[in-house]
Amino acid sequence: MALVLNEDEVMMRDMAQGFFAEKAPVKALRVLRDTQDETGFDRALWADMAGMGFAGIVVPEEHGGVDMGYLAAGLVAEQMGRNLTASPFLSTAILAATALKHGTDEQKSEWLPKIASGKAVIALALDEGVKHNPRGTATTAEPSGNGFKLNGSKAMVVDGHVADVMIVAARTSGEAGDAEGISLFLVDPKSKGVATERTIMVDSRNAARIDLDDVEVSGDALIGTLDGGMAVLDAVLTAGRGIAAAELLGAGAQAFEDTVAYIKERKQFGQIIGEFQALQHRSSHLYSELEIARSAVIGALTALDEGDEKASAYCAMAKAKLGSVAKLASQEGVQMHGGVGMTDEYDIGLFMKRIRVLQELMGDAHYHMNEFAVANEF
Amino acid sequence: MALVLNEDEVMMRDMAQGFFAEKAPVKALRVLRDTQDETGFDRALWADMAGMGFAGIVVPEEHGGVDMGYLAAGLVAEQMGRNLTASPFLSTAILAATALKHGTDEQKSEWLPKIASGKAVIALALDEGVKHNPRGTATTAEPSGNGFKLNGSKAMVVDGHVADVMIVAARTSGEAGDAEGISLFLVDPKSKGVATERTIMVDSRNAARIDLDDVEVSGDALIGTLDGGMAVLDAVLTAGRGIAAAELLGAGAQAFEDTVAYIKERKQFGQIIGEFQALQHRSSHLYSELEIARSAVIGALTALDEGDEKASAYCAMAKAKLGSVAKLASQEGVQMHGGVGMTDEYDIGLFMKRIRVLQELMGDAHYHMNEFAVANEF
Amino acid sequence: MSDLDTFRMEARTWLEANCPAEMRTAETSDKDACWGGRNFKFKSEAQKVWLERMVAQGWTVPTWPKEYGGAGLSRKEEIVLLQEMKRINARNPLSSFGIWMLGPALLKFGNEEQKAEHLPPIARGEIRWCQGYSEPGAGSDLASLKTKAEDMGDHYIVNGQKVWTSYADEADWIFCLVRTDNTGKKHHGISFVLFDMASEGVEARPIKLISGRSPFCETFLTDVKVLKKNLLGEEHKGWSIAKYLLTHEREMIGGGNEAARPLHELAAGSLGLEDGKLADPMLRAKIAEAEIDEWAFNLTMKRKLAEAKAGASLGADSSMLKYYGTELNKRKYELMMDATGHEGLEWESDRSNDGKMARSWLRTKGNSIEGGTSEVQLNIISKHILQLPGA
Amino acid sequence: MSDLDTFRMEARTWLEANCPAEMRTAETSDKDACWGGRNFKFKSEAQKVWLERMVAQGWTVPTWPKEYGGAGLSRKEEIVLLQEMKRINARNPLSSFGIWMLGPALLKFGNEEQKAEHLPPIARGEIRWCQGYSEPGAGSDLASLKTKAEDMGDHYIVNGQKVWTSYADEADWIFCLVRTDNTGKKHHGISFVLFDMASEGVEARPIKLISGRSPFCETFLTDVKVLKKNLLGEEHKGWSIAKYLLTHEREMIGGGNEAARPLHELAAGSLGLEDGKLADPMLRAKIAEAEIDEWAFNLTMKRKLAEAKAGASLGADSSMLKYYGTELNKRKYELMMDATGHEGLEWESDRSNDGKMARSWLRTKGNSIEGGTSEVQLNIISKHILQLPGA
Repeated sequence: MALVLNEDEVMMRDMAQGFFAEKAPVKALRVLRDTQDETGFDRALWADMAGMGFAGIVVPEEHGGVDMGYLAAGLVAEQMGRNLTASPFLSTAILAATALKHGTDEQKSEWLPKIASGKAVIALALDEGVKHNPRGTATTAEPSGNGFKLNGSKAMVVDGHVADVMIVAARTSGEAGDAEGISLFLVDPKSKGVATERTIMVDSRNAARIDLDDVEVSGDALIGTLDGGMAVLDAVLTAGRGIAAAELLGAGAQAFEDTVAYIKERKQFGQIIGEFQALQHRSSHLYSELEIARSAVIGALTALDEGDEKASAYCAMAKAKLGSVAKLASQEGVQMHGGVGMTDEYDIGLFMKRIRVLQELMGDAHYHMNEFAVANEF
Repeated sequence: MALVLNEDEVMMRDMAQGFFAEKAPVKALRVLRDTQDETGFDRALWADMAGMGFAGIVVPEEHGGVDMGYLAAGLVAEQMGRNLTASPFLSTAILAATALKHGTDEQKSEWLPKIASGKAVIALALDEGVKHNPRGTATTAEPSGNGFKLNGSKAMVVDGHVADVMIVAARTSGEAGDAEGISLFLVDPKSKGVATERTIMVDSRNAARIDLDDVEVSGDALIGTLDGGMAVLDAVLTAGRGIAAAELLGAGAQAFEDTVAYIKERKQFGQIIGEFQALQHRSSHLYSELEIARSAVIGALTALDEGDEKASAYCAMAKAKLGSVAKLASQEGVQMHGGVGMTDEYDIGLFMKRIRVLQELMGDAHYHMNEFAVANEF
Repeated sequence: MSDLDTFRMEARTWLEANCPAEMRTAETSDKDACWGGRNFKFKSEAQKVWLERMVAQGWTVPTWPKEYGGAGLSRKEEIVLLQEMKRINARNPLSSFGIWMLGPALLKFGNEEQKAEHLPPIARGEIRWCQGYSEPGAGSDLASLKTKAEDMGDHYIVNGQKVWTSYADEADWIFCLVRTDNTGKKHHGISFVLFDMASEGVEARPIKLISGRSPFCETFLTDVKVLKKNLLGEEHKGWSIAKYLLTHEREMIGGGNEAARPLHELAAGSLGLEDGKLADPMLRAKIAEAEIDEWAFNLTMKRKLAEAKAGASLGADSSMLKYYGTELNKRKYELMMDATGHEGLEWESDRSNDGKMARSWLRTKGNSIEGGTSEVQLNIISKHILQLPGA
Repeated sequence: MSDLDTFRMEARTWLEANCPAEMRTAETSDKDACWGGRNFKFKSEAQKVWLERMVAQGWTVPTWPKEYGGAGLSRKEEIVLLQEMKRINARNPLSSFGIWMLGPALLKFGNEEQKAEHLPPIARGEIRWCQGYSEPGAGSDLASLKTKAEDMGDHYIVNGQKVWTSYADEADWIFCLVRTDNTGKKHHGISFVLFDMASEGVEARPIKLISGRSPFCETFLTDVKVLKKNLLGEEHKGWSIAKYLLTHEREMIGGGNEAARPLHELAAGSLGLEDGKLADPMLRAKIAEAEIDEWAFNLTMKRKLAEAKAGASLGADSSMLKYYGTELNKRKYELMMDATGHEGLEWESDRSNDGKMARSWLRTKGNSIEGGTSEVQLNIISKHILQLPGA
């Protein structure tokens, strides 16, 4: 496993670094928030990102993507984390693209080019309760005519209120709690019976609740096999967790660097507060945690690209580790900023908010620790 | 609930403080260890402790005790913790005395005066597996003639190899895992079929493994009701946990004070190491934890003396908290002592060893956290 | 029947007769509190009546002398009064930094004229006070404050900037630390002055926090005239008054923030149980740990209070309580956020009561900063309790 | 076939032919290691033969020049050799501080005469070395050492005391830091000298640790004569050599201590499972957390190694690895103790393999002290990586 970036990867990282710092820095998120932007991201930015190849980063070349793999995608996500950039990258370029790679030829031909070109925003409608729990899917899809009829409610659907199409997990057999019996469907949000409510979250980013009331879809809306949706979901969530971990790494590292810069400037008691050994040791501990966390992200995404059989476990472990470490970075960040860390004026609070949401998405640290134990039979 | 010591209690504490510092300081434990003393404690010391009223501290006056209650007993235990004093106080004066207060009039008349006068050492033979688990009792007691026949193995029986009599938990009905169906028996260690092996533990204190092979006891060896031993055990373990917490408080506080004294003297880099802010903050954090822990001990033992219905929960919570805090005190102690903290010459390592054993006895922090959750139905 | 029992019966009778029914319900939000002051608008007639009746009894400030608007009660009588108010669920008639903070300082350090001028309007809820301590460059290191008061004979001219001034935009008067001497050590040359917020040159602007709107303001002082009769205590020696008040504040913050409902109930309600156990076994472990710590911490609050009553001085242990209490509270809110998942992350919706969970969580992050950071408390413990060298 | 492949085949053939069967089994305890030296007693004929054959190949020190007893292999060839040895489970023929520590320093700082005198006996396992660094008053602050070497023309007279000298009671020679100049800053005036432990005035006494017997000694030096030809590097400038070796040591300690068996297997074996889950749900959570950290830490070791191979300097990150690795190892052993309960607490019995669990646990407490304490590593990170002021 190569744990050092190769030339292409270094180039991708540097390109992403320059791009987001210029086009979508933290203040861009502030503007979206303060203007109560209805889309929740900047469509022009998303078009630019597509132009850079970011939207099609895991889409095969035959479908118009650049197919650079998940480690490269992680380098992009890391820079988005550093800049708190709002975009449909996670929902569309990662989750939906990964799902649709498991679709029929027709589905691939229809949607993957639209993803790569930035022309479609696609949302994954999975979670229902307050916590991530794929096996807990209770939304039903009953046979109806040539297709299915969907009923249920989804929450925390990222980019759900602006999606051109949604991928909905629904139960075609079994009961909530079973891994088997879940199927994935492409659902047009404009279909009869779909009610979408944008939910404004603490991080000012996109999420929605979706109610499905006798929503009819045709038989060719099915992605993957009937009742076998969990296999596709596993692949989708593995990728999503790895990329979320990469974004957490970026957000955590930036929060840390902002904090170190702050304590090098701020004076109290006639001293630069960065001179206080207690803060030095806590900073050095956090530095160590972030270095360990970086290895987890690189290792997980490399395993994913290499088709390692443990990739799923590794991405989950990386998500767990980054959830904890980035949270610590934001907590130490606010505390070391002192009073100004509590003000909206400084960015550190925005990092705390985004990190909280990211660590919750697709399973928090506790969830993955538990899954780790289950997978290792203890 | 009075959380401040009254005059009698202050007197008891001061008396115990002077007594143990003079008669059984840490070096006394070293002597017992280095001479490989076969008893594992000093019988003359135990006689002196009885003379001071410590042996009969929870024994009713009518049976020769001073009946000062568990808070007072905790003050004695705290001083024993500070001095790492080896004695049968926990096994005999607390566990056995509490158990026998639930005995028949004959049992009380026979054993309580012997406890109070220091004439009998009594061991509780309860645990069987590697962890504390009263409900897991698998040793059996089958009806046999007018009495019972015991079979099974016990481990970590404190003072088991020098006991004049043992209190053995055995199953008279049900299965390992059931709370019901356990009964307590007085067993003479010299009985046929009892095999006793002293196990030398990391803290150089007494523990034994006891094998029971068709051991016959008469019907009047039963303490409490048949199958209802868990009620007595609950009372015994509640007291034991509260007192062990008090001993942990003493050991943790002494380890902390030794460490603070050390870092006030030791120089490195041309500075007293106690001047380093990182050590100061860790010390101050530990001070805070120890103050919180002290309240837990006083609160738990006061509840026990007042017959509060939550006394059992409180003693378990105190045991959990003290297990964690005293462990932290010993870990920080060794680290802050640096190299010499690793040597047998300094006392801090002895505190680490004793604290490890104490926190394991009668349930470690994890055990009690889990029990706390179960009791609160979550 | 003891005197205290007699007082209890009298209080009970009076409260039953005089506390309006509407004032016997729990406050539903911070907005229900009565803060008084020139510009305060009563939320209801009952709120106004309740304040007036309590003022007439001297019970907004029960232990203050009668001449200053109090009832001259003993501490024990005050406790009885509070118990009786709690018995009928009576609301606090008047929330006031004047009562909680300035009043005790005035009683201890003020001269007769100052007490007579300022205490009765505080007791009656007529004048609302705010506190001008922190400055942009002087947070934890409060004594390095720079707001300057120039001596002009019978008055000072004050220039500078204060920050974290709670409710400065709604208060009538401010008690404020200013520098009257620059030449000595930083703890010297600080003076404690009082002035009207309506004075020319005073401007207060609210600060937006990470948790949203806040009572905190930045306060700009430009050539503000402060009469010397409004100097509390001696000139240049205001630091001792400030310290007296800080200890007060620390005790308030350390213990104040108990969530009403046990964490495990919130979690069980949100996550559900599996085989009687919280569905998230990892969270379950941390909740058990936090609740045991909370129990022990609450016992410690009681123990330290009992020791103080028995004559021991709380001293630097107020720093220990402040440190531990605020850090524990932050931990608890993190666990609540874990337990409430997606729902707890909502920021603006009726469903989430306008993001109450998320905002409360963010707000707790300030607990370990305001009133002296955790780091400052640990320094104090190191120095005053452990007596470590150089601390 | 590449040269490396050719070398691999040659090495494989030679090892198959020359490594005795007995030397292809795992060592069962520290006592099985071959340390060499004047007084070493081989445990078996096979151990002796194996050493002699490897010495003849130059493979006890494969990358050293042939003239000093090595085989002049490249790093890549050395890796191949180690892989081939591992393939047949061959034991390390010679454990030696001379090879691991002094050798690299001699190669870098020694003059021709010194290299010729000392390197070959190290390579052949004839002379066993120990390290005289720490002193009772100079632990973390090593540079404050006081052992004094007085200049007597062609030799020094050394007086002082060393501590934590591993195997001083069994070693033949010592490499030792002494003070040759007292007048400047503490990092100056330190010299790096070599001398025979059989010299008059040298006395070594083993130290008993909290974990029991230990290889560590106190070493007393009384009027020990050290010839100037045994000064390594320049006089007064031994600190740079010491630092070079410390970085070496740090890397060894940081990564060295992996337990062979995953924690969760040990725990499952000891505690058993209930419904497929570890019977102690709290411990289960902590084990999952520690194992995830361990995975990420091991990846970090690999990553930093790969970066170093790619040309980046490890630099102060060796402090990060040492800090994190040792703290993690301590955490793991605490959890092992939790998992093994009463049994893990036994100190002297066959059942417990003479208290192996408890002694190993206690021994790990020294990991974060030896080779530079965790606090020192954090200082180094603060200064050299974060560049915090005053660090």
